[in-house]
Amino acid sequence: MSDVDITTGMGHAGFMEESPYGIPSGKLAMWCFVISDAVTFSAVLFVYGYLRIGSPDWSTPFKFSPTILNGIVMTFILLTSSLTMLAAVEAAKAGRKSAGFGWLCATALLGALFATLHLFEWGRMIDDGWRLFQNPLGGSVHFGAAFFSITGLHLLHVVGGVCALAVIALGYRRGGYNSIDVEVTGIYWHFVDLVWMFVFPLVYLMNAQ
Amino acid sequence: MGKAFGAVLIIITVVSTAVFFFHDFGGMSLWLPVDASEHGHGVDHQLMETMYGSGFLFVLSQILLGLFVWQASDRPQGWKYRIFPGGAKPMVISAILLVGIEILTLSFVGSKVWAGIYFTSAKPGALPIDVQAGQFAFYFRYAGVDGKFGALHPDKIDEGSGNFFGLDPRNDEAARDDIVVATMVIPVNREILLTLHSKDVIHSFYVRELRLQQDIVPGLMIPLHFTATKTGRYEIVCTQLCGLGHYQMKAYLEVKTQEEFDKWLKDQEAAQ
Amino acid sequence: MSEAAHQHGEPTGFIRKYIFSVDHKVIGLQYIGLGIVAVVIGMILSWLMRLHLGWSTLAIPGLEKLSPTGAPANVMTPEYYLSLMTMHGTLMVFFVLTNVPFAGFGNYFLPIQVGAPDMAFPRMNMMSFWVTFTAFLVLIAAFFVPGGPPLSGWTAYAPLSAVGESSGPGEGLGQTLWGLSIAIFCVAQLLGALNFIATTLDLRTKGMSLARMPFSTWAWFITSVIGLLAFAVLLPACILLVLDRVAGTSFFVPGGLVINDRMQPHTGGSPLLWQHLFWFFGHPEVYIAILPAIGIVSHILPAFLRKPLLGPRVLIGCLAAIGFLSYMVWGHHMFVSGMNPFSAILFSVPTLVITIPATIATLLWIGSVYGARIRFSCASLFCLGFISVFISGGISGFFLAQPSIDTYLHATYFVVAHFHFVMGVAAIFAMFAGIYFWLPKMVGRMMNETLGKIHFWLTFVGVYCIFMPMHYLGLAGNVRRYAAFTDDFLAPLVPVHQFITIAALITGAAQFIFLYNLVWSRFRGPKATENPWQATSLEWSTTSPPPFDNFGGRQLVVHQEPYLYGVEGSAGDYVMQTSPETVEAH
Amino acid sequence: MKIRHLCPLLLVLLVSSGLASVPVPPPAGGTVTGKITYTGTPPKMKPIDMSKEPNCAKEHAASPVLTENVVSGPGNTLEWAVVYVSAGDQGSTPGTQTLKFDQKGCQYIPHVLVMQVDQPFQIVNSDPHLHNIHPLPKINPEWNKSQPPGTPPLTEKYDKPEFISVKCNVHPWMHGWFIVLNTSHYAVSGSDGSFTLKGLAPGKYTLTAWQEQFGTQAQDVTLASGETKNITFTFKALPY
Repeated sequence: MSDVDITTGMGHAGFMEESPYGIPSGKLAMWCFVISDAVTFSAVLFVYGYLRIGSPDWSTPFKFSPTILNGIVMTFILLTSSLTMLAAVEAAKAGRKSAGFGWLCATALLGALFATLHLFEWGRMIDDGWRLFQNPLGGSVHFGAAFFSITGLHLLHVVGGVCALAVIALGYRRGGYNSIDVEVTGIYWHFVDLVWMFVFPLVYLMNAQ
Repeated sequence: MGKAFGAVLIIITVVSTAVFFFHDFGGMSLWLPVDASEHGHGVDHQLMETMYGSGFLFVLSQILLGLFVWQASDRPQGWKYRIFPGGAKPMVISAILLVGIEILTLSFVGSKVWAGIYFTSAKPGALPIDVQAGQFAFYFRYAGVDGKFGALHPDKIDEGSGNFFGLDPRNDEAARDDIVVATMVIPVNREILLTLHSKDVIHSFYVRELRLQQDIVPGLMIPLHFTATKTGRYEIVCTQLCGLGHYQMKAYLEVKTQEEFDKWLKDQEAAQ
Repeated sequence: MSEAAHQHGEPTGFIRKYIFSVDHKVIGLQYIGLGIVAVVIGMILSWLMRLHLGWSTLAIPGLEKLSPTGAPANVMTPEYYLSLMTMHGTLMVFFVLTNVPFAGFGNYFLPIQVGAPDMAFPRMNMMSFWVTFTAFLVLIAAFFVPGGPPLSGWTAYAPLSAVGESSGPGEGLGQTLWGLSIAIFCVAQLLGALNFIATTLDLRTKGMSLARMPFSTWAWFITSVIGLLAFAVLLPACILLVLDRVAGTSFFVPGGLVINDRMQPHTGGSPLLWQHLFWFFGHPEVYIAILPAIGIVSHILPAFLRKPLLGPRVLIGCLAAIGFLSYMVWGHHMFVSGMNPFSAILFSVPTLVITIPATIATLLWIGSVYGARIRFSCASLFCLGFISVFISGGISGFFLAQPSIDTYLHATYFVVAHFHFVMGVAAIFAMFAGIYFWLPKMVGRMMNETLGKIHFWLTFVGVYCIFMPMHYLGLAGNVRRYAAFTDDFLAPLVPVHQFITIAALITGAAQFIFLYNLVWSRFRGPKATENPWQATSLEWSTTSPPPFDNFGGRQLVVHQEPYLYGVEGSAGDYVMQTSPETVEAH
Repeated sequence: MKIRHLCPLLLVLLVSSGLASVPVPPPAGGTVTGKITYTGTPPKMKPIDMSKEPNCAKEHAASPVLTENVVSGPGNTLEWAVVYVSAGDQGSTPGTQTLKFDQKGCQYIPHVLVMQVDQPFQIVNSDPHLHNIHPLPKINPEWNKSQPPGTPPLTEKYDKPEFISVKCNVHPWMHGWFIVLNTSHYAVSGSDGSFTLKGLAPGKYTLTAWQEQFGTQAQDVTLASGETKNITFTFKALPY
């Protein structure tokens, strides 16, 4: 993202055509990435739906406690992190550097907490005998495959996002990144949050006992 | 250069089209084989309609291109270009009208042909034949005297001892008289209902003379029904890439008269 | 960290300048170079395949060295034939047809044509090339791993591609590498597409409104949007395929499979699922290959017709319509796949509808040729050739779009002829046109026209000799992907295959004239002026080759439509886009 | 019914090529002879439909080849059973002679090829069309090679003892066995079910008989010098 403000589509009206959306190219590219990534998630969720409909012996193993409860807590954490991200963007826009840095760190920490809880959840499932290719309940083996690949893909996005947030936060404090970079990271983070809003009901709630 | 281009293009067009009219080269026919099925004439008719429509477009556009390039070759220095009469509009309108009408007709008529093959189900009394595709052969199963197919047990498949379908005659009486053969023998003018399944990867059931092609997908039982109208010996080939022996995966289809077929079936039943 | 690309300063070291360069021009050339390597390999593979098809017991000297098990005593085994076919398809579709017209020329000329100093994200641009290069290496590695290259075709239909070695030779590590390679390739294409979109929308110089962008820029832009969505589906599909192979999942593998008398451990997956995912990408991919080609040809043609094309807005509309429709038609690859026969009609109609914008575009080109005084050069000949092969390839689409005819023609050489003409040969003609047209700009030297014209005639007549007979083979029911024709009804057709093989050898050999011409011209060709073709778009308003920041620090201002040919201007019969003069309508 | 009459002739032909692989024993040892038999009703030998491969169908048009998983002879005897010393082996010589495994008329000749560990064998394609040769070992490394007509023989060997089923995917009915043994004391039963193990030094042996459909049976035998013993292995056969 380091080349973002160089090629900013605004602010050089004197010698360049206006961007049709009036947003910096970094932001434009992030929106495009989000669209493409949304298609990727849709494809994986499509696979999940396709196999689930095709499997008469689909397992619905999740108990309210601990799995669903854990999921609700995770959802809450991720939603909160979206709020802190908003605050970070607001602060950065207003030029309140230390506040922006603080909110960014908070967001990253919440993201890391989410990932940790998620990994605990995975650990519990693996202890119960769930694998990509194995269903301890004897039902469709696709449950493990779909669960781990979808949540894994999402987890990968969260972990990537946490790393990006950390880099951006530090860079922002040092002055290497500006408010637009923070905003662009924010778009990504909200997207990760939004995807979870699909993953949680489809993968967790629909598979509750 | 332009004349050369125009000439070459027109020669290419003429030669390409000529093969359509003269496609028999002494033993080698570059055309569809005889149609031996009830629905085949619909397919052939649809194909000929498309051939005339698109052939016309092909010849017209290639010749026009060749002609225009030919014309464009020796124009004087300082030539002031001319715009095609009417500009882009006649192009757009003619494309939409010509192609639009063509595709409307084609999809209406074509859908009917397609529907005739695939939207209908076999009539009662159709002869059921079970088709097992595997790397790299087809096997066919007739229900035998009891008229019932034995259940399939993939774990029982043992090709070396001739159990291609995974039958369990020890425990399953219905399976004992099932007739398993490597050549599909059918009576002429009687509807056949195939149930296609594969034991390993995707294969395809293709008989040129029946104008039929259907992938055989493992995990699915795909029904396919047809009526053969001409006796003869045809080839069933696999058209879906299935591994090293793909090009040798085939079986013969023998369409016999009802009497010949009955006799053949009796012989097979006796041999069980 | 955040200085402008044009303020980066020109790098001096060899590595920063030519290898890990952030300069879009160098990256464009790298893509084209990679494409040339891939196309030479792909073409040699097709020679080997053609030789085998013509004379199936022929010993091809040296083949045993390439693969001792694939060609014992230099005679090709059927599995090696299929492996070569798979590698040919994969190399050509991904590393040639996607890389050269889109990523190669697009990288080089998109920023210049919109008047930008570089891509929006130069470093990401460099990364996307090197990721592509990694994908290429991973794919080529499949030639040398135990078990040999994959043999399941460029479509890699599961379960053949998913169950591993047990389904036969060519399904070992090579297939896994194939899946990884394509997944990596998807990442590179996604990065590239982001870059192209941002550059097109945000980096246009003053006066370069969207309406004034050249056809090629439009085509690259539309292609990026298609690619952004298409590769996003292939990426997870490939990853799931690799998981099926290495992690024991069963996404694409149903239960109860018995391969070589052994029960497979998989259960419950769906082979059709892979086909849906693959073709959801696969059909747009066809347009990813052909749209840039259409754009390039439409861009080059007016410069040699010396007149603007008919209906430029209509043409761009056609490109957009083709791109949009490409997402609704993937099922036409699956008419006989066992998919619900009702959906065949649903997929057939939009497929037929695509022929409308395609026909409009074709008629616009033909109509534009009318009344022109053509300057015949290699570039214009290849453009005219493109129109011809595009017609020939497109027409056969009428047949294959209809399920009732596809039930006969599916998986025959008719299909081979169709997609080679419309996607392969047409796009390659556009690439040749692009190289003859743009090489003077890219390296500052003109190409030899005489060699180029010999190359054109041999190629043009050659491709018709190769692919036209295939239509008739298909009508005779000649099944594709067969290593040899042993069936009773196929054996009599072998003489046609021998004819095609000879044509392919000659046509292939003619490409070495082109390669020689390319190398010779690079070093010995006459120096090119700034605007040798008297063309109008922005790339001709800078030196040949352009300086590091494209315009030597100048900020161009665009005053004109892109194709003002045949009008009186200060420079002759044309008016550059940068020219401030007032032009009267023709 | 014609088929039945032709069987013995065919079996003799098959055995004569099968026996070629029995090693020449050193003189003056003990000998075990015997028969492999069965009780019950064995599955029928079914004619193989080779219509898929016209070359082979034509070759066997007069007398169709029968399935070989259970080949029974007169007097309830079984052909193609392997008898070998499974315990107490002494005086084995390593197998050095290159064995031959032919693919002819879409059949494996011999049906059962017995070899010793590390003994080379050649796979020959005598047919005018492609075969792929695909042994299915579990311990030894697996390979699957195709052999277009006119290509040179493949030479292979196995380094661990195993009973390996062999198949050709192009002609799924083709089925054979590679029997890899640790001993040179083995025999394959002939068309009359008889076998002979020669050149056994005095001592106590466990002999195992293996038949592809019915599994294995073992018997202990004690041999004095120069002694000849006669034993019979009897398998239980089920009709399906």
